[in-house]
Formats: sequence, structure tokens, C-alpha cells
Amino acid sequence: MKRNILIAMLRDMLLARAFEERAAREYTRGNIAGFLHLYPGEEAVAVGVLHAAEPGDYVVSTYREHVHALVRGVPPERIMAELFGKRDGCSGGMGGSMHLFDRERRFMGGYAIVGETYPISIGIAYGIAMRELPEAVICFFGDGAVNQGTFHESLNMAALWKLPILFVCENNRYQIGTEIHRHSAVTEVYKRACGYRIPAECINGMDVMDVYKATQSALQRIREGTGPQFLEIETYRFRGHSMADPGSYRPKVEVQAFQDEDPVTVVLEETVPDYPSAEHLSTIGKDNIEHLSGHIHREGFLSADQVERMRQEIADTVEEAVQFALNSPEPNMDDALAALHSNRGQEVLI
Amino acid sequence: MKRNILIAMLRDMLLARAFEERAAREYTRGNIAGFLHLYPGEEAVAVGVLHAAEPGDYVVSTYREHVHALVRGVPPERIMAELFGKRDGCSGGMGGSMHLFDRERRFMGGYAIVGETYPISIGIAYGIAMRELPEAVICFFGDGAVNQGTFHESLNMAALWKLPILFVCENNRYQIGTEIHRHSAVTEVYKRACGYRIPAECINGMDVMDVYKATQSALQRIREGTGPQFLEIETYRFRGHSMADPGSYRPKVEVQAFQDEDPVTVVLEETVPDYPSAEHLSTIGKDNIEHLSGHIHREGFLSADQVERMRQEIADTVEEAVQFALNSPEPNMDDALAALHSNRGQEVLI
Amino acid sequence: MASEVLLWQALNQAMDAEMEADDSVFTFGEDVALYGGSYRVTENLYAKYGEWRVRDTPISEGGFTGLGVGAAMIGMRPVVEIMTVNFALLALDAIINMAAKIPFMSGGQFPMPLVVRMPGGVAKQLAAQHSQRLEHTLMNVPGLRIATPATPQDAWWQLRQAIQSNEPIILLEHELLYFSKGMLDTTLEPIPMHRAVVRRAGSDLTLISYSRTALLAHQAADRLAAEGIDTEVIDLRGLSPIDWDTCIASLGKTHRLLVVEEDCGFAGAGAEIAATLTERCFYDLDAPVRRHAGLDIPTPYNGTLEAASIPTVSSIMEAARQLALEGVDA
Amino acid sequence: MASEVLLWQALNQAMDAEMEADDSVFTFGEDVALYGGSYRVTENLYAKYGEWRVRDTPISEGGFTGLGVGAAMIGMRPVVEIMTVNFALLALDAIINMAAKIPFMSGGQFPMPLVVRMPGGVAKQLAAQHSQRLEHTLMNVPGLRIATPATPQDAWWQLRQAIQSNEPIILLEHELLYFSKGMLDTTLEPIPMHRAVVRRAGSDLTLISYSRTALLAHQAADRLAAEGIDTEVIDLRGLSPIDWDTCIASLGKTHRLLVVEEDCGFAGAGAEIAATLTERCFYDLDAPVRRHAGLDIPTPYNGTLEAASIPTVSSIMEAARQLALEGVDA
Ligand SMILES: Cc1ncc(C[n+]2csc(CCOP(=O)(O)OP(=O)(O)O)c2C)c(N)n1
Ligand SMILES: Cc1ncc(C[n+]2csc(CCOP(=O)(O)OP(=O)(O)O)c2C)c(N)n1
Ligand SMILES: [Mg+2]
Ligand SMILES: [Mg+2]
Repeated sequence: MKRNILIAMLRDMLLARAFEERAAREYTRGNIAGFLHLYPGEEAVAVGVLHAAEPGDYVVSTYREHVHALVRGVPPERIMAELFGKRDGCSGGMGGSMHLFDRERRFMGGYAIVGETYPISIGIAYGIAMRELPEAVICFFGDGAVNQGTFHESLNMAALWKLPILFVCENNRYQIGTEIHRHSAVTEVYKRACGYRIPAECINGMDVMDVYKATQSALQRIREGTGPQFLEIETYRFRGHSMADPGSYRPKVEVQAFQDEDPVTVVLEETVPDYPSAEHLSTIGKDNIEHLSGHIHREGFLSADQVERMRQEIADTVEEAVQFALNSPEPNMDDALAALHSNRGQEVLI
Repeated sequence: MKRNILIAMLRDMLLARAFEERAAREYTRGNIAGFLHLYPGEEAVAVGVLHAAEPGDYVVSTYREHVHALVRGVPPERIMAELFGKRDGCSGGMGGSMHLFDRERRFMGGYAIVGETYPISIGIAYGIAMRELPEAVICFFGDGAVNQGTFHESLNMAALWKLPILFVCENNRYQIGTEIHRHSAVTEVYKRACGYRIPAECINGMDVMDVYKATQSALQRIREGTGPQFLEIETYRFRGHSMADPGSYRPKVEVQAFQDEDPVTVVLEETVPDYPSAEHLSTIGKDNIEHLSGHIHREGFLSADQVERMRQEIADTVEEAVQFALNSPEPNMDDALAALHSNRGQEVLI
Repeated sequence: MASEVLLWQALNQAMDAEMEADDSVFTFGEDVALYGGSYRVTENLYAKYGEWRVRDTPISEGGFTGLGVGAAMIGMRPVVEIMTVNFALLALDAIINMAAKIPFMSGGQFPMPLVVRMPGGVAKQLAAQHSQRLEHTLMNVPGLRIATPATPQDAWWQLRQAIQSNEPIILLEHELLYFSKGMLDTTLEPIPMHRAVVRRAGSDLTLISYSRTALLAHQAADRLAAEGIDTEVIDLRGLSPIDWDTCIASLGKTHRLLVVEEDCGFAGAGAEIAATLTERCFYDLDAPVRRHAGLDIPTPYNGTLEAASIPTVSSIMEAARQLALEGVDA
Repeated sequence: MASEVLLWQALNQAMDAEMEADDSVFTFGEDVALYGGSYRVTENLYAKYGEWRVRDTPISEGGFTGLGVGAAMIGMRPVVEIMTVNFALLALDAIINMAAKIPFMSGGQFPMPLVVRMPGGVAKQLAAQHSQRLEHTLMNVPGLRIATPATPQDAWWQLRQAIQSNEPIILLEHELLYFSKGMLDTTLEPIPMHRAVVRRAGSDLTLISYSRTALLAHQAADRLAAEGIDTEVIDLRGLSPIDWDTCIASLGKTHRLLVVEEDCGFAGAGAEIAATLTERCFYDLDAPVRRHAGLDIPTPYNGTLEAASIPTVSSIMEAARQLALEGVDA
């Protein structure tokens, strides 16, 4: 793969990681409130997919969408300001962490109700198809979201009308605390697409280059008019579901429960997590980003020094984003009402 | 197959046909109002499936459910009285054609919102499984209902928890006026079950014996604890969707549209119905019932005379049902309030 | 220029006019294309505009209503037909959590020119699952607008206005009105979409209503005149926003108000109308604002009970008579 | 016997007591089992009762709420937890079209001992899609009952009463109350589930509220006393049915009513409360019934704006002061 693409992807992955870790800190400090769902561990998905997309493509995401927005080019300071609820936030402080929007960059929003990204995506794609435009829609969702009724309804319509959508499942194997084999009758998510005759494959989300390539070919098929495509991308989240979630259900609760001698033990045995252990997890941290930087190293694309400089620039960028957010004014109630009535224009209602 | 089962099925099919044709007449006469969805052509489905079921099994049906109720043993006069909105109707005149209920016979209702039969069924089945009872739930739905989100959600849960349900799709190839290839990305309905790892097969709904046998083995697998099973039964409805629907969309509208020289013609070409022609349809009428009576004849189970006598008895039964309905009193507002508050008992609310 | 048409025809013409004028307008729903719509509103549009602009959908109300939301975000002008309001319960996430909130949550970045049409109300023995009204649910959602056309002229105006607006708008159409007749003059300058209209002027008492019961109220008022009760009738024409000024002006004249609605009385649309007008006209009222509404009961299938569960011309007359006399010395 | 507990603990104990007493009681929802519930209400129940009685579900609100309906029809006693009220929009068909109507439509044949618990309301900067209230929607549905516990004691009583009832009941729990403290005496004889309670007696004016704002109203009243305004506070404890008699008795004493609610004012629950009480107490009122409610705006994420969008103790005090003075000569 081309050097500059790899470097750009590495930069975005490092930025993503640094941005999210900083957001966690700002949450702890009280500068960010509400639900904050972070992305560490999953960077290769957003980065690989979105680098393969065109600027004309639309992106529809969930409540775990900071990194999708970042990679899409939404300025970090506008995102951070949104997390802070400030006026210069990319949603004017009205949306917050779960509702980042940037119309100019065709970043069509973060949605907090699980399963909403599908119908939004088929709607945009319907408009594209009706106008016979070359664009595509990239629809993100988690493994838990696959069980929502809108998944079924939307995939059927997408396939029926051959809409230009790339469905991207970020399979991190957990729906908050519920592991995939306890929420899905079929745990190979890509197999769900067969009920709609949508071509689907499963990709290793630890390798950003794999993700990039798979996305590229899927998007190409879409632009050739073959209709929707489906990628299941296997990934991990290192943190709890959100900042409110210690993630303790993963090993601890389960292990403890196993030790009990009561009849539930049998039941729990069926729920043995094949999720990696805490130790394993902590090492996986490297994989995602280190996998790529290792590759870049071996190919001689960047020296250790250059990577270090990149890290430093990114640290500065994130620091500036925080300062920007701190300094941005709060929106007032008039701003809120203006947002609510933004589409009224000169209309006389009464 | 055993003689008496075949004869019982023939009787029910004849009764079903006669009952529905009479209901159509009573609708035209103004004795029945609202939406009236009739079953002629599809008899082999209800009859084959329900004869293979045990009395302890539960039946959940749609708005096209008169025949399911009849075959289940709900007295014809109670059903007719319900269609007439009378107090002796099986739902006390409160439900009407689309909402037949008979708790005693485990006839768990007709539901008029497409897609409701799935969650009701998994709920009943969950109770059965929790209690470790040998019963099963038979869940009916149409081909159009397969695209509703509850289908997806419910089949996933049914499979995940191995619930004892037989899903029965009555595939008559139409969702009111929309043919199956225009509403489903995958027209072989049984393939939809693969996304949930539910065993599924497609059965010829013109042959009641096939339906009976397939149901019997599916129910047996369910009782062995293998979890839900899925049958797609191909069938036809001879009449329009409901009494309000002339069914003209089938050949006429389409043919006429093809003759137009406008750009839509191309589009319409893709929607050429592979639904049988009107002539073909009128002959198929025989298949369903005649197929069985032909078999019964050849096997020497019943003479022509005996069949004729059976028809006569059924005609009398239907006539009596109508007389019963006519003579039944109307419910009054106190009855309605009693139905509404039937579960209050001695509870003091305020 | 004016001609007599059925209400469905007015809607059909409005659809056609807007689709002709703007190629971003498209419509979809169950059986709207080949079949022409359950109530004929989209008749002939499929042949004229083709499948991309007039689309039959699977039975997937949540999904296809959300499709409308997504399309509206990129400036398309979707007109969703939900076959009946009863099925809209399956689409409320799309309407409430998406359509009504996206413009706000994005800080005002996205247009939402979405129209959702839904036939509803108590029709003819369709039983409890097919006789609902969702006014109250939708009214409570900031960011939505609601129109309730009761005449062909309003149907024509309001559907066109709704399609032209960039805000999400719900058209609550009444199933029993599609085949009602009225004059339609397509050349008339429209009045504002949510302006209430005084259908009949009167001085003794005001009846406020909307949709089908506004027509019943009008008939009741005409008959009450014969009894010497001079009744003013206001058709709200919409439920969000509500044209309070027209109502208040009327109460300033009559000092008595009966709110008439088909919806269940408890927490129905009438509750808001009564509460606000009482609050704002309290010192002007000669008697408490009364509500004459549907009974708080699921709609029975039986025809007699069904009819008894909602206001009729004569029940409105009776309620009006009582109110006209309330507090008046004999 | 009484001890101080958090509200979630009271709910947790109520669940445990009912599950212990009746093996047809079972509960399910997202993360209620292994995780113990987002607000800890089902903590430890999984270990105690096993997976069939405490079940983690997929994200399928429409499907699993409907599962509760089906199970209730055969006499099971399902307690559905919808993780928050916001997701209940996806389950309204199950609640409104199934649970509320089946007993009626079947002519009274089927039991419907269904309990649906849903945390809701404006919490802490969860933004527009996660800050909703559905009171109005549910109130308008005949056949449903609604309870709104605001104290641990009520939470304990009402959840137990709900589980024991054969009617479908919605428990609207407030997200900000789970970690609020209060006394719980599990040996006390419960009062009827929908009986309103006078939390504070007063003579100048009545505040009627429910859920979290009932507590705020109480605090406001305590402070108003210092200013010489003697305020009566009624906690409705539920919204359907409403205990009108307790309210009317209060108005007979104070002649002034302020309805306080967090819900958007337009067509919120307060509209019904204001409309009915005005209608029934009209001649007793010294001033119009006023509503102090949430703003008609989707909830902003920004914390300051969020706080400004709903009633607070001081805004309640201000509204009460104005009402106390209204029409009184200076
Ligand atoms: C309709 C709905 N139900 C429940 C929730 C609460 N919830 C938020 S995130 C989540 C888990 C989603 O899991 P998944 O789709 O795998 O995404 P992940 O968080 O793992 O990225 C749940 C249950 C919600 N937001 N919306
Ligand atoms: C949720 C919902 N949407 C739409 C309708 C209107 N409707 C009633 S029957 C029907 C077609 C159903 O087709 P299918 O499932 O194939 O059953 P069939 O009538 O052919 O037996 C439609 C769209 C409905 N009742 N419920
Ligand atoms: Mg996940
Ligand atoms: Mg069909």
C-alpha cells in the first residue's frame, strides 16, 4: 500500500487514541458530562473504512462516534467543544458526545437510539439512487445493534432497491455487558446479511490495512451498481461501555459467579466468555496501532523519530482542542430556540 | 395416512370454504362490517397445520384467522356471532373479524397489526419453556409480515433461547397488492430463517397431507427440545385481500400499465408478476380441496354420496351459525366496560 | 375555477402539483404505487412519476419512516404514507427521536422537509387496533407540526404547504372524510397552514374542534340555531402549533367553550385546548370550559357501541345545550 | 423495622420479595441479569433465580416487550425493564396495541399481569434522545395504569402492587431518583396504588405534581413557608387513574392550584390535570389553574440550558408566589 495512505492512517489512529484518552480525563474533571462512549481499541475500523471512502460519501454513526467524526475531518476542537457542550461545538452544544453532526463534511450524525443508523442510511441512499449520483452511504453499527428490528427492515429495503450503502458492523463482541453469544442466535454477524442476499464478509479489525482494502473493494462494487455490501469487522473495546461503566461484568463478575455452588452455576457455564482475558486485552492495546506502525517501520516509511514527532504534534492538537473548548462560550436559550426553529425561515404559520 | 384424519381434514376444509363464502355473503348483506379477510384457497394450511397439533398447543393468528379458529374447534356459531358483533361472539362482540379469541381452546387471538403474532408467540413459548411444559406455540403470519422488525427480533430470541415455536408462513405471494418480489429482497421466505439458525423448509400448501406431515415432524423436533422450527407454506388466496379489495391490481392494472408507452414501462417490466393468471387461478380452486377429496376417493375412504352428505351437514352447520348470530343480542356498554376492567377483580385503586 | 371534489381527490391533486413542481418530492408507503393507495390519495402517480418517486414499500413502518428522515436530511422532500395512524406506533422512534430532534440536536444544520400522512380515527367497525388517534402523543413533541384537514380545500392547501415546508409535519387525515365532498378552488391564495378558521359565527357559546368532529360541530351548531342557541364553531385545522388568538377572540365574545374531539377524553388533545384557554381566558368565562370527547375505552367492534363511544351531532348538541344553560338563572 | 435505603434498593427488594413469593414472576431486559440492571434494580437476582427468571435480552424493545404480553396472557407475571423510557417508543405497539387492548378485544378472556418499568426524565446531560417523558402518550390509552413512585416507600409498595395486579401497569421511574434516600418500612400496610398523597398540608395554594418534581415542589413549599405562603403539596403517585378526590378536597381549601411537571408543557400530563380540576372546581377557584412545566424544546445537551429547560425549586417558588398573589389586592 501507498506510503502516504499508511502514514495518514497512522496519524489518525494516534490522534483517535489521544483524543479519546483526553476526553476520558476531561470527563473525570467534570468538563464533559452525560454518557461518554470511547473508542480505544477500535481505531482501525473507523480509520480503515473512512480512509477508503470518498469525500462525497455520507457517514452515519452511533453514540460511539467521536473517532468517526475525527477521521472524517471534523476539526478536533469542534468535537471537543461539543463534548464540553459549548457554542462552537460541531452541534452548537445542543447534541453532545452522542450527537456529533457536520453537514459540510457529510457527517450525518451520531445517533443514540440503537438501530437508528440503518433507516437514516437507507434514506440518504434512496436520495442518491433516485438522483443517480455516484455517492455511497457508510452506515456504522455495533454487534448489539444487529438485533434491532430496523436492521432487518432496512437491509431488506436496501437490497430490494439496490441502494448504495456499505453496512459496517463494529463487532466488539459486547452489547454493554451482554456478550454476543448471549444476544445473538448467530454470532457470525456477517451471516445475517444472507437473509437479504447482501454480499458480506468478516474482516480482522486489528489490521487497518485489511479494513481499508475490504472497504475499498466493497465501495467499488457499490459504485458499480450492485447494491448494498456488508462488512463485519471484528474489534475490541478496551474500556467499559461508557465512562459510567466500570466494565466489571467482563471477567470479574463472571468469574466470581462461577465460584458459587448454586444451581445457577450450570447456567453460567454456558455463558463462559470467549472474550479475551484482562491480561490479553492489555497487550492487544498494541495490536491495533502498533500493528500499523510496525509495518510502517519495517517498510522504512517513517523513522522512530518521525513517529515521535507525529505523536507530539498530535498531543499539541489535542491540547489545543481542549483549550478551544474551554474558551468557547456557552450557548444560550436563544441559540437553542434558533436551532429548534432553524428550518422555519419566512414561513407564516398562523 | 389414516382414514379418519383425512376425513376430518376434508370436513374442515369444506367447512372452512363454506363458512368463508357465507361470511362474504353476510358482509354484502350488511350483517358484518369492518375489514373482512377471507381464506378461500388457503384452507390446506390451517387444516394441515392444526390437525397435526395437540390440544395443549397454543395458536396465534392474524386478521385472516376465521379458519384457524374454526379448525381449532371454536364453534362456528361463536365465530359467526363475533363477525356480527354480537354478545355471544367468541370475543363478546368487542373484537370482530380480526380479533377472534378463545382462551379455553388456546386460540390466543387474531391480531390486526402485521407482525404482532411473533412477539405474542415468543412470550407464550417463553412461559412454556420456563415451566418445562411439553406444549408448543404455532405462530401464523403472511409473506408480507416477514419484513416487519418484530419478525427479526422474535426469531432471534426464539432461537437464542430455544423456544418451542413453530413459525408458519402462509405465503400467498401478496402483501395486499404488492407482490412478493416487490416487497422482499429474498422471495424464498424460508431462507430468512437461516439468519437465526432456525431449521426451515418450504411446503406445497395445495397438498394438505404434505402440510400435515411437515407440521408433525416439525412439532416433534420442537418437543424434543431442539428449539423453534420454520415452515414456509406456499398457497394462494382466491379473493381480494379483504372484502374492501376488488383485487384488481393483480392482472388488470398491471397489464394496462404495460400497454402505456411512457418511461415507466421499463420499470414495470421488472415487476412482471409471476403470479398465476386469472384463468389459472380459477382452476386452482379445485386443487386445495379437490386434491384431498380425490385422494380420499381413490383410497375408497368415502363414497361420493358420503361426501355429498358431509357437504350438506356443513351447509346446515353454517346456516345454523348464521341463525345463531342473528339471534344473539348486541352487547351493551356495561359489557364493554366489564371487558375493559375484566382483570381488576377486588383491587382498590384509589 | 372552484369545483366540487372528494377530499382524497384534493390530496391527490396536491400531491401531483407538488411532484410536478419539484422533482425532489417523492412518496412511498404500503400499496401507494401500483394499487394507488388504500384511500386513493396516490392514484395515478406511479404511472406518471415512476417507481423511484412513488414507491411501494414492505411492511416496515419503522424502517421506511426513518428512510424519509434520512432522505429529508439531504434535501429530498419525502411524503410518507403510513397506511393508518395505528401503524404509526411502530414508527414513533423515527418521528419523535429522529425527525423532530435532528434539526435541534445538530445545532440547526439539517433541513427536515418531511411529511408524514396518516389516515386515522374511528371509521366503520374496524375495532380497537384500527380506530386510534395519536394527537396527544404527537402534540407533546417539540419540533413537530400537525395539520388536520377536514375539507378538500384545506387538504389541498395544507398538504401543499406541508410539502413546501422545511419542517417535519404530520398530516392527520380522517378515514371517514376521504369520500366527503367539498368545493376546491386551486387558485385561491392559501391561508397560513395553522390558522384556525371560524366556520360559523355565533355569540352564545364557542365550539372548538378539528378534523371530522369539526364538521359534526358545525352541523350541531346549525341545528342549535333553530333552538335559539347561537353557536360559534372554530375548526383549529391543526394541533401544533395552535392558533390561540382566534380561540381567545371567540371566547371574548361568547364566554363559554365546549371542546369537541373524537379522541379519548383523558389526556386527549382537548385537555391542552381546555387547559390553555381556561388559563388565558379565566376571567372571561361564564362557565367552566367543558370537553365533549370520545369515551375512555378501546373502540368496540360492535357498531352500536362504536357509535356510542364517540361524539355525534346530537351528543354535541346536548353537551352544548347544557353548557349554554350552565349558571344561567332559570 | 424502617430503615433508610436508596430508591433502587427498594425496587430491588420489591422484585426479590415478589419473585420469592410467586414463581410465575420473571424479569427481563437489556443487562438486567449478569450486569444487574443499569440502575441496579435487578442486582443479585440473576444469581438467585437463574437465567429463565432473570433474562438478559438482545436490543429488541418491540420484540421483548411483546414477549411480556404473550407471557402475561398465559398467566405468567413478566416484569419488563425497558432500559430507559426513550427506547419505549420502539415498544409502544406492544404496550398500546397489545397489552392495553387484548383483555378488552377478547371480551375479557385474558389476564394481563404485565409490568413495564422504565427509567426516564431529564437526568444529567444525556441530550434530547435520552431525556424524554412519555406520560401523555400512555395516559391517553384506556386499559393501562401508570404509577410514578418518587420515594423508596412508594417504589416498594407500587412495584409489588403492580406485580400482583392482573392489569397492565407502567412504572415510570425517574433516573435521578434511583440514588435518592428515604425510609422504607416493609411491614407497613400499603395504601392503594393510585391514591394521591398530601405530602405537606397548607392553606394558601396547592401544588400538584408527581415523580421527581413532586419532591422539588415539596422543597419549594417548605421554603415558601418562610415567606408566609402556606402551600399544600400533593404527590399524585400515578397518572392513570388519577385520584381526583384528593385534589378536589385540597382545592376546596386553597382555591389556587399550580400543576408542576417536568414534561413539556404543551399537551403534557399537566394539561389533563389542569383541565379536569378546572372543570370540576371552577367555581371554587380564586385564580386560573397554572401550569409550571418543562419548556417546549428538545432537551439541550449543554448543562446550563438543560437545567433551564425544566422546573427547579426556585422556579417553582417563583411560579407559586405569582399565583398566590394573583387577583389579590395589594
Ligand atoms: C434502542 C436502544 N436500546 C437500548 C439502548 C441502550 N444502549 C446503549 S449502547 C447499548 C449497547 C449497544 O451495543 P453495540 O451495538 O454492540 O455497540 P457498542 O456499544 O458495543 O459499540 C445499549 C443497550 C439504546 N441506546 N437504544
Ligand atoms: C403494521 C401494519 N402495517 C400495515 C397494515 C395493513 N395491512 C393489513 S394486511 C396487510 C398485508 C399483509 O400481507 P401478508 O402478511 O402477506 O398477509 P396476507 O394478507 O397475504 O394473508 C397490510 C399491509 C397492518 N395491518 N399492520
Ligand atoms: Mg458491541
Ligand atoms: Mg400474503
